[in-house]
Amino acid sequence: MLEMKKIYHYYGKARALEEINLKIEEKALDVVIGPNGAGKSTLLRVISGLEEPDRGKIEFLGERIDGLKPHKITKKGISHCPERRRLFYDMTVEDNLKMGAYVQKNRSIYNKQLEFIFELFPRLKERRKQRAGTLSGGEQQMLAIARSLLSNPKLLLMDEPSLGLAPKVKKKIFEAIEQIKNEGTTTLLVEQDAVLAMEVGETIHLLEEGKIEMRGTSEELKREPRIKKVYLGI
Amino acid sequence: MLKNEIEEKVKQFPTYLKSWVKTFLGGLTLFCIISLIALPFLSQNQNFTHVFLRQFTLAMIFSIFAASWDLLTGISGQISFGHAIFFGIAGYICAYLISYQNFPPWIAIFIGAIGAVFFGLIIGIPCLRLRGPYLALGTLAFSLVLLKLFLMGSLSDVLFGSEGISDYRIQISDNPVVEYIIILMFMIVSFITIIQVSKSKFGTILKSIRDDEVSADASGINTTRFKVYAFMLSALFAGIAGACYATYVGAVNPTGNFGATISFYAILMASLGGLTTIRGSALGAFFFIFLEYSLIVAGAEIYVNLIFALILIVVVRFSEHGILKPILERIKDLWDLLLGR
Amino acid sequence: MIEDIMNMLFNGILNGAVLALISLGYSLVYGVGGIMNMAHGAYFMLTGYLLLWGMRIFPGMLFLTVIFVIIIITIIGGLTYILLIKPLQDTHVGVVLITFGLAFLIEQWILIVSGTTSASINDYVLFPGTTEFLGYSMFNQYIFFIIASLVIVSLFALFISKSKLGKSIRAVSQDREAAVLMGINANRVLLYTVMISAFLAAIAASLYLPGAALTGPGMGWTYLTSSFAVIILGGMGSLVGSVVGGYIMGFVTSFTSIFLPNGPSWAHVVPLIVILIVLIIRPRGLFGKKKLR
Amino acid sequence: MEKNAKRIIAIVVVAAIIVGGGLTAYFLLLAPEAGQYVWSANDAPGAPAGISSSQIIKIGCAGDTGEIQGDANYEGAWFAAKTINQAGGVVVNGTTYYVGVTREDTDESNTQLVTSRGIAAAERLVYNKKVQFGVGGFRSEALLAYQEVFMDNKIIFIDTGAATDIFCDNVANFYERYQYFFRWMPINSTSLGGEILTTLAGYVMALNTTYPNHDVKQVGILAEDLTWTGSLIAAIQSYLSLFTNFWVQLLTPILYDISLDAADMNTHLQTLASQGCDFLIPVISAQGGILMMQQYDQYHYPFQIFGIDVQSQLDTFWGDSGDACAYETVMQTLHRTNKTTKSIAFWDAFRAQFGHDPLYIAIGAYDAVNGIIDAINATQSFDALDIIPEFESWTKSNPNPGVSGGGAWWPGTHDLVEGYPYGYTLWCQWRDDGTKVVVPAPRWAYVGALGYAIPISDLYPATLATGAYEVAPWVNTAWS
Repeated sequence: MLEMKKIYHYYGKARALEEINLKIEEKALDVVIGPNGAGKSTLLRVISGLEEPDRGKIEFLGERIDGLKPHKITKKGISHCPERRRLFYDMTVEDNLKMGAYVQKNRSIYNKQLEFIFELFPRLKERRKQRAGTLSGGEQQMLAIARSLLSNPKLLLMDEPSLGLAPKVKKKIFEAIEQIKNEGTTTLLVEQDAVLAMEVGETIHLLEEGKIEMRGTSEELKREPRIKKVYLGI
Repeated sequence: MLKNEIEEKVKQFPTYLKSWVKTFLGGLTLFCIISLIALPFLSQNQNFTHVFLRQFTLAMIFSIFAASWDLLTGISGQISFGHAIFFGIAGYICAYLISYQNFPPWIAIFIGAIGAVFFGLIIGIPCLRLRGPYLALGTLAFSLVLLKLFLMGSLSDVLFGSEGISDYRIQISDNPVVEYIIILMFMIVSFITIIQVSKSKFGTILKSIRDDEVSADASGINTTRFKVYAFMLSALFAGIAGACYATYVGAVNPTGNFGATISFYAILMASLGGLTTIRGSALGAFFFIFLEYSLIVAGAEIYVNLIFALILIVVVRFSEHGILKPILERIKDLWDLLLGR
Repeated sequence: MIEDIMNMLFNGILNGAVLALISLGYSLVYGVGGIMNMAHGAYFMLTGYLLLWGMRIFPGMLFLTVIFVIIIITIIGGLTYILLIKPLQDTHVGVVLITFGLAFLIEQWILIVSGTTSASINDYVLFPGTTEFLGYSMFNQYIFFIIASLVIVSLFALFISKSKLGKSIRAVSQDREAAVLMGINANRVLLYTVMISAFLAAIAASLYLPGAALTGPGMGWTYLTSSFAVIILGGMGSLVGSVVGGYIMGFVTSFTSIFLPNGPSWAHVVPLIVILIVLIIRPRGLFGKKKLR
Repeated sequence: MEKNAKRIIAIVVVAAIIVGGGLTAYFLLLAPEAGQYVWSANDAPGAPAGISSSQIIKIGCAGDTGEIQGDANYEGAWFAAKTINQAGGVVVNGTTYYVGVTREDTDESNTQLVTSRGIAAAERLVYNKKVQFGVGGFRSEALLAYQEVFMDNKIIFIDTGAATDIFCDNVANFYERYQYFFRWMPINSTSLGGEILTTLAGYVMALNTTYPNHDVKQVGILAEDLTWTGSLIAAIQSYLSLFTNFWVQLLTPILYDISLDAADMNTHLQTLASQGCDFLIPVISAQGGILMMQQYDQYHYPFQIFGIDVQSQLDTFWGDSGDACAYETVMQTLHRTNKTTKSIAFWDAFRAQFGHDPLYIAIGAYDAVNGIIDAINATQSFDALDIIPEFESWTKSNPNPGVSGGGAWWPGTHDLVEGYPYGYTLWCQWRDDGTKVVVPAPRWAYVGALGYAIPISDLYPATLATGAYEVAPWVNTAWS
């Protein structure tokens, strides 16, 4: 579905991504793990067009998308749920959801999607009229995910959905992610919490210092001693 | 320890100078300085010495002023829209001392600049709470308050009113060549100081504050104190320029010395030349003054500002770094070609 | 005394109404794009001159002229964004300089065409005559302007909170990157906001200036600095703030003018001093929510 | 090979540029006499073609090109030169000379004044164009700076537009340096204040008999808060204090910030109206006047306007203000009336030449150039030190009246002598048909010894008036 070929990206002179090759199959749930500052977020930003790669090619459904403006990429069906939620805090929950469906002109798909989301996060339905800024951290994260689902994306990019949440809430979020995946949305998840990530992920990519160092199914990676030591703390 | 360091530096200075002159930029700068020094002795023609040369003097005064703005905004990142505060206050102090207290111009200029530093301190401290556009508007508001207070007829006993101070004694010398040389010395000293400051450790700290204040703060730099220093240092040079301008004109008045136009002159000249380059300020000032001069000579005086506005738009639109860098690059290309490199 | 109070209230509202309309657009553009459009005052001034010229060329068609002029100014606003602001968006100083250049250009062009002499567009007063209230007489055009300003501000509030474009404007102003990720074309939204702000300035000018007079091409700067002051007071980017700030400024000016000794000459200094105090005590202004950038 | 060719071409081109630039610089700037302005018949309107530079009396106009004040100054000087040249020029020591005028842009009408531009303009006039006389000036602070260039070079400069007292104080205090300065226009601020009040007192006296049911008494002042208005208001106040509680009463003067807008003007006029103002004295040179008249016209305030409004002196003000200036009475140097025997002829000729009325600065410049030529004629010399004594001999007993009636200086200050028949202004009132008439100027003054006010001689003879003073209909209603 999505294919990155030899992507390089620099911030000024500092290299953020180096020779990234990545392929995501339809209906898969891929996870990228890695330490802080490894370039995980940059990877997602490059895909969604917030950063233009300095070299390389990105194809989505057989079409080149690198160099396109981010709002065009969103229209093509890639939805990016950004790090630290980035909600429209002064708007109501409902308006936030409406913004999420900005590119979705079809009313019935919107309603169907809304229904699914309220099923997924019943809490949001109760707080529809509330300002997004007044929600709790977990609710905000739910809203962020819901918002990016409303455009009915073919590919969902999620950046650290568990950041700053209590373990209980984290778990809930990850359950939701699994459910989304089961509904058939292809997902690329970036996560620092390797333990949780490996539970849900099918294919795991390890990103270190801008390079993909290792990749495999979660079972394969769990057997790697380095992963065990550094990321799983066993 | 410090003494040794200085001694070391002094000892190294000739070698440093030699190698600096050999670099392209050094050679060019030296060439410009020598040409500027030689210029007034080229002709006795009154039209040259009393009209043309005076435009050079004016351009040099504005160079210092624009460079001081560049030091505050380009190097330290504290955007100021009210730089005329320092320019005007130094001019007023200077004119007042000469006209009412019979001070010699030299000392008056010096005290005027010190007065500007003092103003830099009292304006710098409250403005430190402000950042970016807020600081810009805050300084603008400050300069407008000063302008209006000085304009006020009801305060004219204290602040001299809309007509300001005028006196034929407010001048460095009645010989334009002498005046030129003195202002040139001021300019050279100011530019060397500003450029050295921006290259020094102090300058690096200022730049780090500009680029990321939070992390500068985190790495143990007292950002507040350095920002005040930047304000004061910039005010010093703006003050020198303002006091020189007062002597150049021979009078001070609110609109002419505190007006928003004056603040914008600094911004325009420095950004035309190229932000953060310091040297660019001089280029911008000369470019501006001589563009105006040649348009007036060509008889297009009512179009001066219109044409200038167009040039400003074109330069800002198409050249991010002003005109200094592209011009230097072209000259360097040409130089390399001439040397056959 | 009652007349003085009426005088203060009426002129405070009048002043506030015009400041609110101008600053609203100015603040909107700042909030959405972080752009300080120095040409904003020039739009206001240009509207006046276009009206004057339009009226001289087509004396019979005042209403059409007004609409036509407002459209032209809106288009000029759009062109400002496309040609000048958009390519420089990333540099704060660059945008300030280039829009300053534009304002300067417009001012100089008008200066060459018509000189500094003041002119009046008195002939286009929709509602001549005065109305008396509590012994205080008010010019009908000003009453109309105040009402129109209130209506426009409310319509604008409705537009920004209910319409899809309004919502996307709010989204971009709150978090540009997130808005882009929703598929909103931020540049187009910005284009619209600059056009809306020019439109508001043009409306303010075409309703207020017939009762005022064109006091020379430099008048744009006065309104620009006033709206600077207003948005500092109200909080940069806050729409409520710019309306409330506009009225506060209006009242402070008229209060100073009437009740303080030497008031008239301090009338435009006191608001500036208020601004400085606000800046120092509460830099983000009365309604500013955003952290300082 | 190709690289070398390029290099050679570059060397040649650079050498050519350096040599060319050097030569251009030499011939334009550096060579003796280079870049000097060459005076020709083009600068001397009405002079025969082909006259040489040495035959031209060189007069420099300092003013703001493109603005009414600067253009008026040039128009006046140019028109004077044309008249003199067409009459055959002036013969000095057997040689015929013609009058040449040139101008430089001082940018002084610009609200955002840049003082150095005025200086540069004066320097170009003095060093590049080598003028022998300077004429002009409008904004006091600009002129204060650039007059020094003329004084430095001992060139006579005649002020035609700046009213502040400081210029003539300089002449009195530092005569050696400032003896080259003369003021032909306008009357200084202090004297203007006296003229305003005494005439106003005359009208108040007359109107109180016309309107027995209304006590015409309250006088308000609306002025720009600037230095020149300061001394004027001080003068008005010093006179008014004599009349206080007698039959003229002063309201608190309103001194406004020059950056005012409509709401501010509305505030001020409403304040005056609520205080029961009967006569308003505006002291305005800038855009405040148009705002004032526009609101006066809309609100029909129950007071008469009687004072200084510079923009209202021009005939174009009727159209500019949208016909709103009816019944405003303003001080004006000249109108189409027999102020001197030359006045009407000048007025008509000027209007025929330029299509609009002359501004006071134009009249000043016209008279100044004529005065310079008269002095040259009388002394048969171009030397400033010969001409100054001739100028100084033009006193009250020996005036040299131009079209405006001036031509006499106070000894010691070089200021225009004030009062009939020397320097005095006319009072002109706008009618509601867009015409402007000269109204009579009866004057009254309070005599302390008598304890009451008596009529004193009129500001000018009633024969100069071309119409009667009118009270606006709405004021008439209010007062009846």
